[in-house]
Amino acid sequence: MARFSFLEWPVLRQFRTSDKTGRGESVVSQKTRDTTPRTATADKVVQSVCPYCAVGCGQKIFVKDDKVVQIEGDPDSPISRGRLCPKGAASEQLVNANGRVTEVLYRAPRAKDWQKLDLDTALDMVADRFIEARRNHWEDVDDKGHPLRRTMGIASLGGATIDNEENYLAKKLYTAAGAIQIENQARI
Amino acid sequence: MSTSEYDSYRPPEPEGGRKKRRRGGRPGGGRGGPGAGGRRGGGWKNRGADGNREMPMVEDVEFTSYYGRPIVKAPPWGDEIGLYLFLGGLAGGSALLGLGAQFSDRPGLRIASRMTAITATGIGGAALVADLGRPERFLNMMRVFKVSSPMSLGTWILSGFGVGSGVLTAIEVDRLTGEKLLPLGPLRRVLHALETPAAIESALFATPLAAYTGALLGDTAVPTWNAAGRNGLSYVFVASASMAAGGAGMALAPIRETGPARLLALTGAAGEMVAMDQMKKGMHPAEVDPMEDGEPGHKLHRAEKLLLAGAAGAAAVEVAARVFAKKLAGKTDASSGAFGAGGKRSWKTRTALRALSVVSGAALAAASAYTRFGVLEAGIESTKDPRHVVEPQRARLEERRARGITDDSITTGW
Amino acid sequence: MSTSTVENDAVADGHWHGSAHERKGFFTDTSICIGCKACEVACKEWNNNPQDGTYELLESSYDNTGSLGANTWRHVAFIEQDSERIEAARESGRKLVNLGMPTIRPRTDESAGAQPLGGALGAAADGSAGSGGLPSTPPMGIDLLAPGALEPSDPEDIANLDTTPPDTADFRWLMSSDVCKHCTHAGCLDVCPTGALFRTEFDTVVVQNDVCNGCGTCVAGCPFGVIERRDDGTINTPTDRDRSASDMDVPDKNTANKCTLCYDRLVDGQEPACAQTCPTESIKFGDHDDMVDKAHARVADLHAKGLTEARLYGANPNDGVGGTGSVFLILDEPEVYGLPPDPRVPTKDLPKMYANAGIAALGMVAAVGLAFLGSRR
Amino acid sequence: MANADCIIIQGSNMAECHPVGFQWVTEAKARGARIIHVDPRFTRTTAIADKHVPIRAGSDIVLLGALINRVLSDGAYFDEYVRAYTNATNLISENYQDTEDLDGLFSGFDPETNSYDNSTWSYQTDESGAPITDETLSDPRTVFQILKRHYSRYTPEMVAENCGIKPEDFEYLVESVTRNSGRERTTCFAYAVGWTQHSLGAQFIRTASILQLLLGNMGRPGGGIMALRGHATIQGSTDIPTLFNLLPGYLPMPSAGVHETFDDYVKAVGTPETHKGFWANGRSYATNLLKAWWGDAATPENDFAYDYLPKINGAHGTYQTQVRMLNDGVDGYFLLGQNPAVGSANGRMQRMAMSHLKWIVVRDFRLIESATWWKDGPEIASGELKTEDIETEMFFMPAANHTEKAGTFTQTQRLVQWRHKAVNPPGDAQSELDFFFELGKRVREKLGDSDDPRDRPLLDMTWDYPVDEEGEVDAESVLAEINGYYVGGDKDGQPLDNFNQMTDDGTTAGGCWIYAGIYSGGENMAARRKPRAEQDETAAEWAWAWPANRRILYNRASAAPDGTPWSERKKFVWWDEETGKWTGKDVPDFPIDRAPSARSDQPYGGPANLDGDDPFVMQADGKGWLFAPSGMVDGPMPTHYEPQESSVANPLYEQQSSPTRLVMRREDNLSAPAAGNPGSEVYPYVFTTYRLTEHHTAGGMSRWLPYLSELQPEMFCEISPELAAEVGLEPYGWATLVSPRAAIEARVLVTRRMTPLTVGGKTIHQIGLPYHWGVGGDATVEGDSANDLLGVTMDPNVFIQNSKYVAGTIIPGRRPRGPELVDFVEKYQREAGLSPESGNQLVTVSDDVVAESLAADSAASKGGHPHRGGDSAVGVTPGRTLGDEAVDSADDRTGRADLGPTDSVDQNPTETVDANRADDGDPTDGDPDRGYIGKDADKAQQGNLGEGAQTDTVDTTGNEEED
Repeated sequence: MARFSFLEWPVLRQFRTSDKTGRGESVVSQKTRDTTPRTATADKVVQSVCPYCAVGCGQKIFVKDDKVVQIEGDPDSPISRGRLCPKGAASEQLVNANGRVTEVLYRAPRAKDWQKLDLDTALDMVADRFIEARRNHWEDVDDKGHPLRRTMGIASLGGATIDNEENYLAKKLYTAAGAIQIENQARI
Repeated sequence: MSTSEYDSYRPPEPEGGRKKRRRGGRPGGGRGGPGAGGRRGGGWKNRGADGNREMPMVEDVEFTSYYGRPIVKAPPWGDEIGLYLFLGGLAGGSALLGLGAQFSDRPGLRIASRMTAITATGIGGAALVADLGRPERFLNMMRVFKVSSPMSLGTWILSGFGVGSGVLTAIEVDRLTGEKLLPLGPLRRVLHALETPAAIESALFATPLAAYTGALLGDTAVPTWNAAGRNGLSYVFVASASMAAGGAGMALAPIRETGPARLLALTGAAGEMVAMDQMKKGMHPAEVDPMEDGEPGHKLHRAEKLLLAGAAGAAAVEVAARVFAKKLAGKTDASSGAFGAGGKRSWKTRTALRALSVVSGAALAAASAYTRFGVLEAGIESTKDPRHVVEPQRARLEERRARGITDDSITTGW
Repeated sequence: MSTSTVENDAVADGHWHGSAHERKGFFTDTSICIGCKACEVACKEWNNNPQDGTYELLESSYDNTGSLGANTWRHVAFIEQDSERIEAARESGRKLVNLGMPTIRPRTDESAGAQPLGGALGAAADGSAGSGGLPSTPPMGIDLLAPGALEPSDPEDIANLDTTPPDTADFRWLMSSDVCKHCTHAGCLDVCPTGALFRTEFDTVVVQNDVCNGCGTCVAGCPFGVIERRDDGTINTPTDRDRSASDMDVPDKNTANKCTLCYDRLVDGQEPACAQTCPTESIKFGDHDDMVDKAHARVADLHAKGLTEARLYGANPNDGVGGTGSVFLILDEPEVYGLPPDPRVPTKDLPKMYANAGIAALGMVAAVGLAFLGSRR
Repeated sequence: MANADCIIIQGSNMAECHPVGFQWVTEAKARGARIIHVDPRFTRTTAIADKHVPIRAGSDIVLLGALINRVLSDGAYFDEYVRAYTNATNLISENYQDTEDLDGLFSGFDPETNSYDNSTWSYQTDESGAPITDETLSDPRTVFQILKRHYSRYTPEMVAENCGIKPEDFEYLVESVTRNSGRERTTCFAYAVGWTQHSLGAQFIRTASILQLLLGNMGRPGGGIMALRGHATIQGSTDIPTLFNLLPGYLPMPSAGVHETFDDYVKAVGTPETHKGFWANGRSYATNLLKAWWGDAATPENDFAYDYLPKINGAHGTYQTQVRMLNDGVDGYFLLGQNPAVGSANGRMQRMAMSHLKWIVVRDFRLIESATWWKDGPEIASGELKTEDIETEMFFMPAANHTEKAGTFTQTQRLVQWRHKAVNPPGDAQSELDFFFELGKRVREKLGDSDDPRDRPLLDMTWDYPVDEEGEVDAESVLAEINGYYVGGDKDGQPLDNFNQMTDDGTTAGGCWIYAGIYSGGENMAARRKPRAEQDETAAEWAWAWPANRRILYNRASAAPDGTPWSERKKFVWWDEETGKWTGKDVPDFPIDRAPSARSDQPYGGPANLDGDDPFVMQADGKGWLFAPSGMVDGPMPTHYEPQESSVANPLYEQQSSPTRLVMRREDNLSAPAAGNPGSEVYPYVFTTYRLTEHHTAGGMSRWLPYLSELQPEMFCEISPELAAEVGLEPYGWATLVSPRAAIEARVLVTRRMTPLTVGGKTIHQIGLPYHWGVGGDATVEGDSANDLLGVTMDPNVFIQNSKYVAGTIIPGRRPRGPELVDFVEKYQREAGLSPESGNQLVTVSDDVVAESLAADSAASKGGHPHRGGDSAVGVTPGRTLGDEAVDSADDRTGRADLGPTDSVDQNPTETVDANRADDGDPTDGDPDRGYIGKDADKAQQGNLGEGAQTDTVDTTGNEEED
């Protein structure tokens, strides 16, 4: 505790000020005086919605140096009035917890473990397999000759936490490709 | 003020399967013992407190708790603090002995006492710093002078005492080394002139050093300590300090000079016995339990045994010394009284006496140490079971209500 | 050792001159708490507190946190009770109501001059502790006994009001969110030797982690067992590849830690994280006096409904700690929740202990003196 | 919900699953409302509720039916509301026969397909087609009388006997509901998966809606039925569905053989001839969708590229797909933030199915169990699968989370809220939007020059979305397409304002008609954030609710037939005489200028002909349906059937369980025998699964977070003290739970919150199981997955699996490890004498009754909506490719080895694949029920499973929260 000036020594400050018992302002250190919340020092605040359940609570996301520093309830929201449940309150850890995987992993057939792969190659491989699987199980007509124009080679189980726009693109691509075994959590 | 009406009644031990299941303190505390307690599902029967009947009978409150979890927390104090308590008392007592020895011209006792004082202070201080969570910030202890914090006052007392005994030590060392070792030119005279004021100054701080630890433990929410503090823990500690100092003096200085040490030890021992008993009488039974059973109880009983043995030994040495002294008085002048000059007393009895003095001195010191560690661990033990907190507080609350004071309780119906 | 007069007034503790802030505090109404533990998570997330415990079931219904501590500044307790227990709680609650009715002593305590209670508390020198309340507390603004509300002339009246509870549940599940009490006379604050703990301008008690050297005295000083030294705790999940679990980024290690009532948020005029996130607003935050008023109104409302087991905890400025900053409405005896039934700030007995120490010191001097006189040759 | 006077939470644990939503229940309680929680368990919701009514799982229709019966017999129904707004007065066709006559069956049951032909349920209509009504409600043929007779035997005694509810609790319920309905007061029901995840799920909800219609609570503030959906945008994922049977805007996917041409399709969706409600303009909705998808290629001449749409022929739900996978009928699998290995029913079947796939793409934040099953899944531990034998290629692609991408979530009250992007995704993490855009772009590039007609849809689809500076798709452009825009003409490209502007001539295009208006005037209405302090309680300017920002549907019903509000207290939408418009606190769900007294002469003819008193604007006849002539496949009126595996005989009818439920008779999906049959005593207890506040569904977003994992670290089961004593379980000790499919272990929480019920003379013990935990190497906390215990029996309407009623038993101690686990489960199965047939007998009435029901059907005029339900999920009659001979898909697996990551498969679009005809005995038929076709199927399965255990008794079921 660097003593800038001798007079700043709390014991003396204690007797100089009215805080004789040394329990209040006289013992406050400089660091405590400069306390500011990280919500105040954030670069920007973004209004968002909690990803967990369907109540749709408003969330305010505080960002500093392109990193999420705090997520808390959005008092403006008429649904949640600034409140969150334990999962909502843990959203910041959902974003920042270090168990998160940030590179593409690939497991070859019969392999024992993952191997890293760059995004571009992975997307290409998936596209190849998409086309190949689509062709493998293509069905033009059913046994009574009615047109089907579909493939049974691709299936998808979408989560109920992906946005409407993402659902839209997925359904559009799958349907155009003829894949019909498309499902999501709404039915489980 | 603390009437002792507590012990006239004691809430009956709740019958049935109240198993003490202790969930260890927060960090790293292992899971509680096997959850065999019969308290699963619904809570226990609680025969409602019947406060508004006039007769001051404290109803037999059934003890409930939150899954047996502790209510107050024990401080993270280990053996270092127990060591400090003992050494603090020892240093205080020894400083007084040193002062007395200086004025009653007992060089042997003086040197021994002052050496004990400074070593005790040194080791005690180091133990304190070692026990800190962040030892590198020990200087923060001098940041404020807080009347309401015994530890704050204690630190200032220890420092004051340390300064005094430091100076005395310098003087003693200088003397012992024949004024040659230390490169003190003109300062030597100044140093030696300081001897008496330093002695008085350290003596001034000595007794508070020994006594404040009573308030230090007392001023906590730990049930046993708080109750002890309110019922004279300082007397116990002061007596224990005297006993320790006396014991140390007896052990380190020759018989001839350690008369006062023996007397001090004896008064200390007697004082501690009385004070401890008086203190326990004033405490609620649930607060006394931890001092009587388990490991702390074991330590305190051992302390008692050692104390008795040491006191007996010290008394024997005192009587023997007096008898021989009378005989010697006949023959030689009383001035030097150096034993060496004693004629007829054989060498054997003298060494036996000396040995007895050392042994009993050590025993007394050990007794004092056991008392300190015992009280420390009893306090920590008492926080582990919520019963030690709830029952005394319930009794105190009901007793106040019986006396008609009904608006100072933290739980209010309105 | 002069016996110190211990001011009993929280505002006085801090001696913040020129602080326009009113005293802040919580009111936790456990009757509407749904035990969702959002407060625990929001508090930990805001303060970056490390994860606590060994990922094991703590054998206490849905509570796997155990108790407050260095890493857990909010703790939700779960207590399952059968009808017998409910009846007993309702009975003890009814007695409490009879006891505390203001007819014995006008509760609208004016200034310090109210009837001195020093004598009753038995604490010799601490006469001023009992009365006084907070000069800043306006005489209880809302008159609970206004006409229309329950209007018993004497305590027994409430007993014969038709207060049969709507439907005595044959089972109930108590849930309550426990937090630091921010007492008016804070045991931890008083005993802290380094001035790390201090009374803020909002009259809350906060640890300055850059000052605290972890001596641990405050841990023993707290009558509620809230504050604790942070010795371990890990924030990394064991699966973290590049950083091993033991390499914890545990902030403020080995110093004392406890709820700061979100001091850093208060400074910026924000609401504490737990109060903002509580879904049913069981945790209310605001000026301490409003909180106490709300508590009184709420408990009166519950009693009117016959739920006499409801009682307040910490709303009485004359209790052992001078009333607490966080006021609770609980539905059973305090110890059922793990709260002390009659907590007392140890500082109340300090003058007496200093006196004992003084006498002991003199005794010791006398003993040494006698020892030397006795063995004068 | 905040202004409800009584809230009945049934089939939901709102305080734990929707805590912040629950603030409105406490708000209502503070205003004096009465909260009743009907649930097998005493949960945190019940702790706040005024009353707990413990009920046996699966018996909700008995309780609600009894309430309907009491409301009708006491005359406590809201007479004026019922007469004006429901089809109570309509007469039903002569041929209709009720379950009272056919001992549990309705008329029109075809034992062949185990499904109903609903022609006998239609209205009696006069020659002009208008339904005949009887205002006096006395004619036995009126819906009112049929309803009364249908529920006549649902008495309080029946409730006590079958649901285990004490009579005084039932009276309390009746009194609360009746006292809080009518003009001045409203009652609100809230439900979640507690209702939906049963083989009668849809009918549970129907019963509640009938009750609410009778009490006049529909369409009114504080009334109605609140569906508490489980996930951030699960409502969105049914509005714009990645579902097999729906196109965006609830347009049905065309069925092969039924919707040959666009006109057939539109006729099924809704035409002015058959509909008075807004479904009448089905044609324009469909045209706009096709136009949005295929842009210029969709022209009036080619029916707007209707033929591009693939056709479905039956149920392609996730469980049917699982069976197809097990028969190597599927190659690739996309998992978008979903964890079927833990969350889906019959988890073991899921994992085994995945081992048959060629490749799986998992998109998630962390290595969930569905991504690591091949190296640390339960089957690896039990030796049923060996890592080195598993052929499946796994792609784990990190996903962006909700702060790293912009987009909209649709919450449970249809409110579409926009999320702004806060930060960039770290490393290679990518949003689904970006992923699909990239995938689509690459697939189109690779197909570039193909002239194969099959690839036309892919190449013609509109896929040129603007890309922002970081190369990510601009989500608002997709939202604009969903909203709809003008095509050609002066307003080309301008956004539409509402779905009435949609035309069927191709001059407008819109991805989802119910979302039209979300981007009106080019402003992103979903991103509106007017603070609640600055607007009234309905908060109309916060984000946007579909349809047309309306907050309470059918709110015309909140006014009396004459347009005046029912009461001052419950005033919401009313008719304003001067302005000649409907006005109120919300956007009126009614043609704005249609006077209450307006009456049209024709029965149908689209929205133009909606009468002044037809609040239910979406129904064909504008009325609330007490009796559903169509739309429900398992009966016009909800009827109590015992759940699958129930150990209690159906007290009301001969028909034990729902005849139209979908079962899967498979070795790996065995069921406990029904009540009374031998072997049902081996599984005496009832498991019911549920969620905890601290965890999120399969744990993907909560078991990796220390702050949440430490709150609920270990898997546990909740049992009553009586059961603990009976079985000798030690509180907080370990127990093994066994079901016909699997065995798992869990800590034991002995609590009085679980109450044993006496039902049918026996005491039924219910055991509660949270299902968040899973076995995998990566999570912070792990445990056995409750979903391994569940079997797959599906609701015929929506194909959701039954997770709330599972027969099983419990024994102290931990479960065996390794291969012994499989033997352990088989021991119980042998003891109960289980076979794929046990428990799956669909029809339990005598044959002559069935014949009688069929006879009634043939007499009725053919028509109605032919739907093939029945005992097996409708056989997915596999199709055939036109063109020359080709390798049978199952055999071409030989070519797999060269599919290594490096080499790129040469494109040969013309290679065709042989058909999988249903009758060719080819095991890859998708027919779930016929997966088990004797020996060769097993052989084929063995081949690629490659594990030792001969009879692969598959178990694990899924309970991935509500739909």
